Amino acid sequence: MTAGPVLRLEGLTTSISVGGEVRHLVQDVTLDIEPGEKVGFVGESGSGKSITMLSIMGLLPPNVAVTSGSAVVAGVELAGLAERDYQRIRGSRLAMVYQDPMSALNPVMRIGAQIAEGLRAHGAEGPQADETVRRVLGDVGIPDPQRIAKSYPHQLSGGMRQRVMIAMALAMEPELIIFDEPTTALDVTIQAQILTLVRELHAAKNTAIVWVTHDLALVSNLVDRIVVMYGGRIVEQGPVVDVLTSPRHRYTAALLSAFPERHSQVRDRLAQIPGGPPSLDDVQTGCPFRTRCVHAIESCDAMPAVEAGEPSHSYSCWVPIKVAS
Amino acid sequence: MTAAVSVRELSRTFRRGRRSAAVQALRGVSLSIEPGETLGVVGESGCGKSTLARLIARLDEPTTGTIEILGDDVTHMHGQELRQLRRSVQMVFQDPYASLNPRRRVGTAVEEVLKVHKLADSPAGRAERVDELLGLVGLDPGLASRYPTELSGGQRQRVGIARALAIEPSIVIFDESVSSLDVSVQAEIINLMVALREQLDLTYVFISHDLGVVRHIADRIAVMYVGTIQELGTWTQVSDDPVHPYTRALLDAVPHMRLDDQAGPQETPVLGEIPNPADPPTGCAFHPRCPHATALCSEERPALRAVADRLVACHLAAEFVEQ
Amino acid sequence: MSAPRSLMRRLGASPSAVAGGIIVALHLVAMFIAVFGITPYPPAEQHPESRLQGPSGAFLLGTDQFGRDVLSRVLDGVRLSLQVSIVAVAIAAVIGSTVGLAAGFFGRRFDSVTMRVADVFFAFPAILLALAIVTALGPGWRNTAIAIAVVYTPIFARVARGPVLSLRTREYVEAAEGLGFHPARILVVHILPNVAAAIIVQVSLALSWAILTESSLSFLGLGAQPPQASLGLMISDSRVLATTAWWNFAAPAVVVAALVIGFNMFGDGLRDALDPTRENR
Amino acid sequence: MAKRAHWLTRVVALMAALTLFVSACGDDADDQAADDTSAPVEQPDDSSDAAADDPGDSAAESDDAAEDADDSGDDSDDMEADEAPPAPTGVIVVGRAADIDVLDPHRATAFQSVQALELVYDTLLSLGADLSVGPGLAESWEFSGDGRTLTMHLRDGVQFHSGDSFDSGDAAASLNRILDEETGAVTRANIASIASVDTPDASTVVLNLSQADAPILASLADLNAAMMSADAIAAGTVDTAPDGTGPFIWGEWQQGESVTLTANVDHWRGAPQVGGIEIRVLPDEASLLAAVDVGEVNVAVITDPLVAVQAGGDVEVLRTPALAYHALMMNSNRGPLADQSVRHAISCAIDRQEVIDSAALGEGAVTGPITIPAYQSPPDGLPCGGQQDAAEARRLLEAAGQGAGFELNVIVPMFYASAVDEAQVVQAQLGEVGIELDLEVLETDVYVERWLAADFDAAVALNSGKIDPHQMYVRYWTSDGNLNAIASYSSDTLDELMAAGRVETDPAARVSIYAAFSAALQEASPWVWIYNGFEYRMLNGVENFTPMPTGSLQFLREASLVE
Repeated sequence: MTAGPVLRLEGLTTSISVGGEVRHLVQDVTLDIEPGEKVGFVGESGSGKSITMLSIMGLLPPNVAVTSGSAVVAGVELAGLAERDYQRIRGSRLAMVYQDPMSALNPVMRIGAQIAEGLRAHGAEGPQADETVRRVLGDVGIPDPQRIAKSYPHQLSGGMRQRVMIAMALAMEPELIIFDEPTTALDVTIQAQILTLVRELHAAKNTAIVWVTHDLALVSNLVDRIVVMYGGRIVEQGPVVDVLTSPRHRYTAALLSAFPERHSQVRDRLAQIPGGPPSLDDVQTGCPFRTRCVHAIESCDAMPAVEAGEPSHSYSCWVPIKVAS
Repeated sequence: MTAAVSVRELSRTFRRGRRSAAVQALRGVSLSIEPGETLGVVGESGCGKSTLARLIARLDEPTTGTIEILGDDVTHMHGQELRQLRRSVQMVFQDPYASLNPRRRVGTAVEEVLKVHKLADSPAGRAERVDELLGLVGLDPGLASRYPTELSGGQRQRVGIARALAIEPSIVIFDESVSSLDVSVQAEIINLMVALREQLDLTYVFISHDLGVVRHIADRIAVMYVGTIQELGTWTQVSDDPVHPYTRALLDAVPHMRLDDQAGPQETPVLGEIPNPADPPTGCAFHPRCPHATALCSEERPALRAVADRLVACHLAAEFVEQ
Repeated sequence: MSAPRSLMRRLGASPSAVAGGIIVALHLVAMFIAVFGITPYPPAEQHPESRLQGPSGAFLLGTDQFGRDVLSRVLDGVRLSLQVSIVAVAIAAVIGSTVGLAAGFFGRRFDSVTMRVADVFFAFPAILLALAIVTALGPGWRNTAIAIAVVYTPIFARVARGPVLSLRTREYVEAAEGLGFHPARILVVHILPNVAAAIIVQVSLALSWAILTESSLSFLGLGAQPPQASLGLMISDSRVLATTAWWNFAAPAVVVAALVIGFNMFGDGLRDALDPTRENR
Repeated sequence: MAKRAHWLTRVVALMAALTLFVSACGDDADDQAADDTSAPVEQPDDSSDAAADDPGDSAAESDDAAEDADDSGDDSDDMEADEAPPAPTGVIVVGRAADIDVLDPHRATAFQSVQALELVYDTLLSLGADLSVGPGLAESWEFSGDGRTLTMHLRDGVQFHSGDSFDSGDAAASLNRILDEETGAVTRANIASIASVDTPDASTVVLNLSQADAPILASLADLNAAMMSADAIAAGTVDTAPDGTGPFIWGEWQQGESVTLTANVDHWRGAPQVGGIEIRVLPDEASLLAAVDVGEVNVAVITDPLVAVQAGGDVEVLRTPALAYHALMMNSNRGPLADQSVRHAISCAIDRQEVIDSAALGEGAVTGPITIPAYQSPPDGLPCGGQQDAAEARRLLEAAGQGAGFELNVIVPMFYASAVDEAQVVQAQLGEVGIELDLEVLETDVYVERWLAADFDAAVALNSGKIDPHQMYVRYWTSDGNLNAIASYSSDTLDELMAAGRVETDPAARVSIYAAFSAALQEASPWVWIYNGFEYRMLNGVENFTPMPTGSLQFLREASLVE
């Protein structure tokens, strides 16, 4: 395994071109993920969290492209990588688990064959590949790996399919697995099972994990570090408890207060964030949250610098929440 | 006092094809909702909560059982009678993108309701009422000339609510109406629902898979599992002091915000899969996944019985209360 | 929604739609010339002294064996063809779409019965079916129109029914039902506009087939009756003269081909332009 | 004008109709399809007996005939092997656009059947190229003084193709078969004056007539009075295996494709100049012309003048004025047409030459009622001298109180090419004097049905001619004629002249009787006679062939192939 971070993003900017005009979907994202680290990417629709992941995977839609910055996975610069080489990285170094396993799996191919196909593409031999298939299916808690390997995707439940996806990701023993909202389509009891599974797998294999979600509560029980995105930028990141208990960015704070309290005995009005999320047509300079921020000042028209708070807790805000030290 | 909604032994079976097994979406559900009350219905996929909503809204007809709305039996209403019933019961759908006709301006969509039900005498009166309704749900009346695609998800859901309210119903059913919204927008809509309920003296049926959200708005909560009610009680009873093992499993599965370094792994999640409603387990539907299940649980379906001031369908309910 | 304008823009972007549109427009002009009776000569007027003359200043497209002006007859033939086709397609579109909408919307037995009936119609080649009907009803332009209408009605039923099936389960249709709207209103106001594009495209394509069918029937002597100037009849009548008086044959043949191709190209262009997957948002 | 694809229409309509199981349609289509084999047909008036004309019957019979065709073919081979050292060789290919329908000469009405069977059968008397009656199987004949006994002396040594010799018994059997109502023979009415047939010896036949009947000679020269063997009649093989005494021996009939005949080298007139004849069926006359052009067909029977005028190259075109005439039949029982001046007016309003020029591209001649060369009605005997005189027409209409004009329903048949064109020209011409024609173009069976029921104001028609004026018109213009209801006109003058012509055996006297008849008919103008066209025979590689006004191909017996 290479020394240094498994993923290093520096000033990553991904843009869409609409009728000749270029709009940034993700802007100036800078971040390191160390081996074995678990990072949660949190944000609402349009925050850029999914685009960031697709930029890393090299799976952007046709009119979307990384326009500046760099992404380095396990020491390999991904910018400008030929598609052949990218395919080698994907799977072996980098894997992704999608939100909808049904559309990520080939409906007419048996589960075992689909997992083995990935293995063979990366050089595994027949019997060895079959053995690996059985092992990883067992690893993800599938009760009867032999039988499931012979099944088709539609014969499995949503939870089982997501387990299969995770098994596929694990099969090549990558250094980083990206989970893109993998439980959104699942029921809560099944979501809890998957969460527990991922937690156990991490404990056993120490693979670095990026978990993309809009659910702060969910991710808080899994990750070490939380990255909050808004309007295509990272607005705050830091250790999970720090960020959740003493957020510094006004957006993080607003988001937290909008969550319905799960255990309070009184039911107050939920806190709201005025306005709506930024759209592509909005001006893309300055703090993206300033239009909805009740604390916005003139300076917010310029993008604030990244302030480092306590070790490894950083944020970009002109009017951060003061922390009573 | 007449119940706003009263359903008895409601069942609904769907038959997809001649050969495939019938899906028992709802299996003998009885409950009643008092005027002004909000009943939350929570459960996972296949539990029948949406079927229940559609039956109460009479968008669907039950296979067996009866539905009474404000004391009238509406179980098998049709045609004009049914359209008249819509004056009392309205439904707000899950997907604000899909529940508005993309080709009609939102103002027109709301006005159409007034026109069809002759709720204003003149075009001017209607326009005025449309502005009023949009204002009621917190929308700028200027948005009336927009098309749904030009609005955000939250704005669209507000239009959906305005349209349902245009008819001045006494009962509104929300079927997963905030599920597809972002957290911050979800909060706005929930706040709006609560405000409207007070302002217009409405009765709500609030369907969601998210116990956290249901808990925030419902007076009473019904927990459903594979077509049946497992537990029905006040919001504090169900969400803070559950009796049924399924309710407890459901609560445990809902992620809690971790606010200290210790939180670590939560309780072991409930094992197993949600049963296929085309082939539900015998006895108590939850018994294959229940850590406390006895032989009785697999043989006899427990009735919904009063235990500790709420209704629970569990053979072992009394024992759990004693503990 | 600037639908009409953006539709025009998209149509303009398609060469086939533009070409088809121009061809169709030219024929519409021809039709109006005939409708208003401003053809160079009355179409049935015989000039015995000018029999079988080639194209000249007096008779731009020459004359036939009765000394009738071929140009005037072609113009009147276009009028008749379009008249029959438009009437037929209008009947087929209105009845077919209504049936299709209703079948898709109300489903169940009505749907299966109507679709089985449509299947039976589809089992026969269109031209054979039209022939059989005209043979039963007797010749003449009205019966031709009826026959063509009968043949194309099931196609419109199909075209209309397809989208309705998916629209019916759309939430906003269910929402409209939940708001207590009358089914007729839901069909007309909420479903029809979404089906309209498909129907409009079908109208254009059906017109091209209808023209072909009308010409074929009159070619076989079952369509319009002499001395009416029907394109198919003109082609049929002039076949034996093709070598000696080619203009008699060429003029109506070229016009029929142009009409059919024109409507087809325009229909294709329209289909592309109306295709929602090509919309930007 | 057009050669419409009737056959295609019918076949396609039949398929569609049958598959639809529409029973009413199915019946129609059946008739049409069967009828297809007999097009172009003679006018229905040619058959005095409607049953003989029933297309359904003919089709059924022809099926049987096809199966048996082989047998007779074998027989003829045997015969040929017997003798005749200088056996002629080569086959003349005759092409036409329709197949034969029936094989029984007594019941054959369709041109193509008549013309094929004429080569196989002989008649007691025969027609020359000028339609004069001459000897046939009867070498000589004479009428008794009162004209009521006709004695015929038969030729000796004549043999049927099957080998039986021909004698008076065969002649009597043949005539009796025609007279037997059961047979449904076409010419029964024409020889109905025969009360009995005596055969004093093997070579003498005596016909005892119920009344003097001069035209019976012409009838006996017609194929429909063909001599067949008494044995064949008794055996009932007449419908299936033609066995005549004619110059050619029946070979094989491949339905829809061809009929092959081989030369009868023992024929009493002498052996034919060729080894045989193949009558081939081609889809339409345009292809027929093309086939003659390339020499694939030697003799083509063309009816459509529009096709005929396109002939060129090596093709020799023989034009014979046809006996058949184009007319606008009027229904004198209806409305304004009941008035003779109105009928005159219509006749005057029509420019006959223009009809010929437009509808037939000039291929025809203006004619009065009688088209038989020896009795030809002069065209200037027609109202207004056969010329268009619109002013006179208007005057006549004014005088008849019809100055404002009126409308006429005209039925137009589809089965001959120029009908629709003729109708259109007439429509335009009558339109100029205020008479509006409402044209109804009808499929053959519908047209015939309407025509037989006289359900029309006027009908565009092509009527076949006959070799004798009496035969030609007795059914129409005598008050007890079986088609008089359709003709819708009769008068004592016409009745008397018709009767006189019948009993008069002196040819010159007959000519003047029929000239008077023709004049009377033109005066009454119940129909508008317009023109008679041509019979076309397109030749390539054939010489010594003589065409006839009847369209007969009988002189193929003298024709030879060009070396």
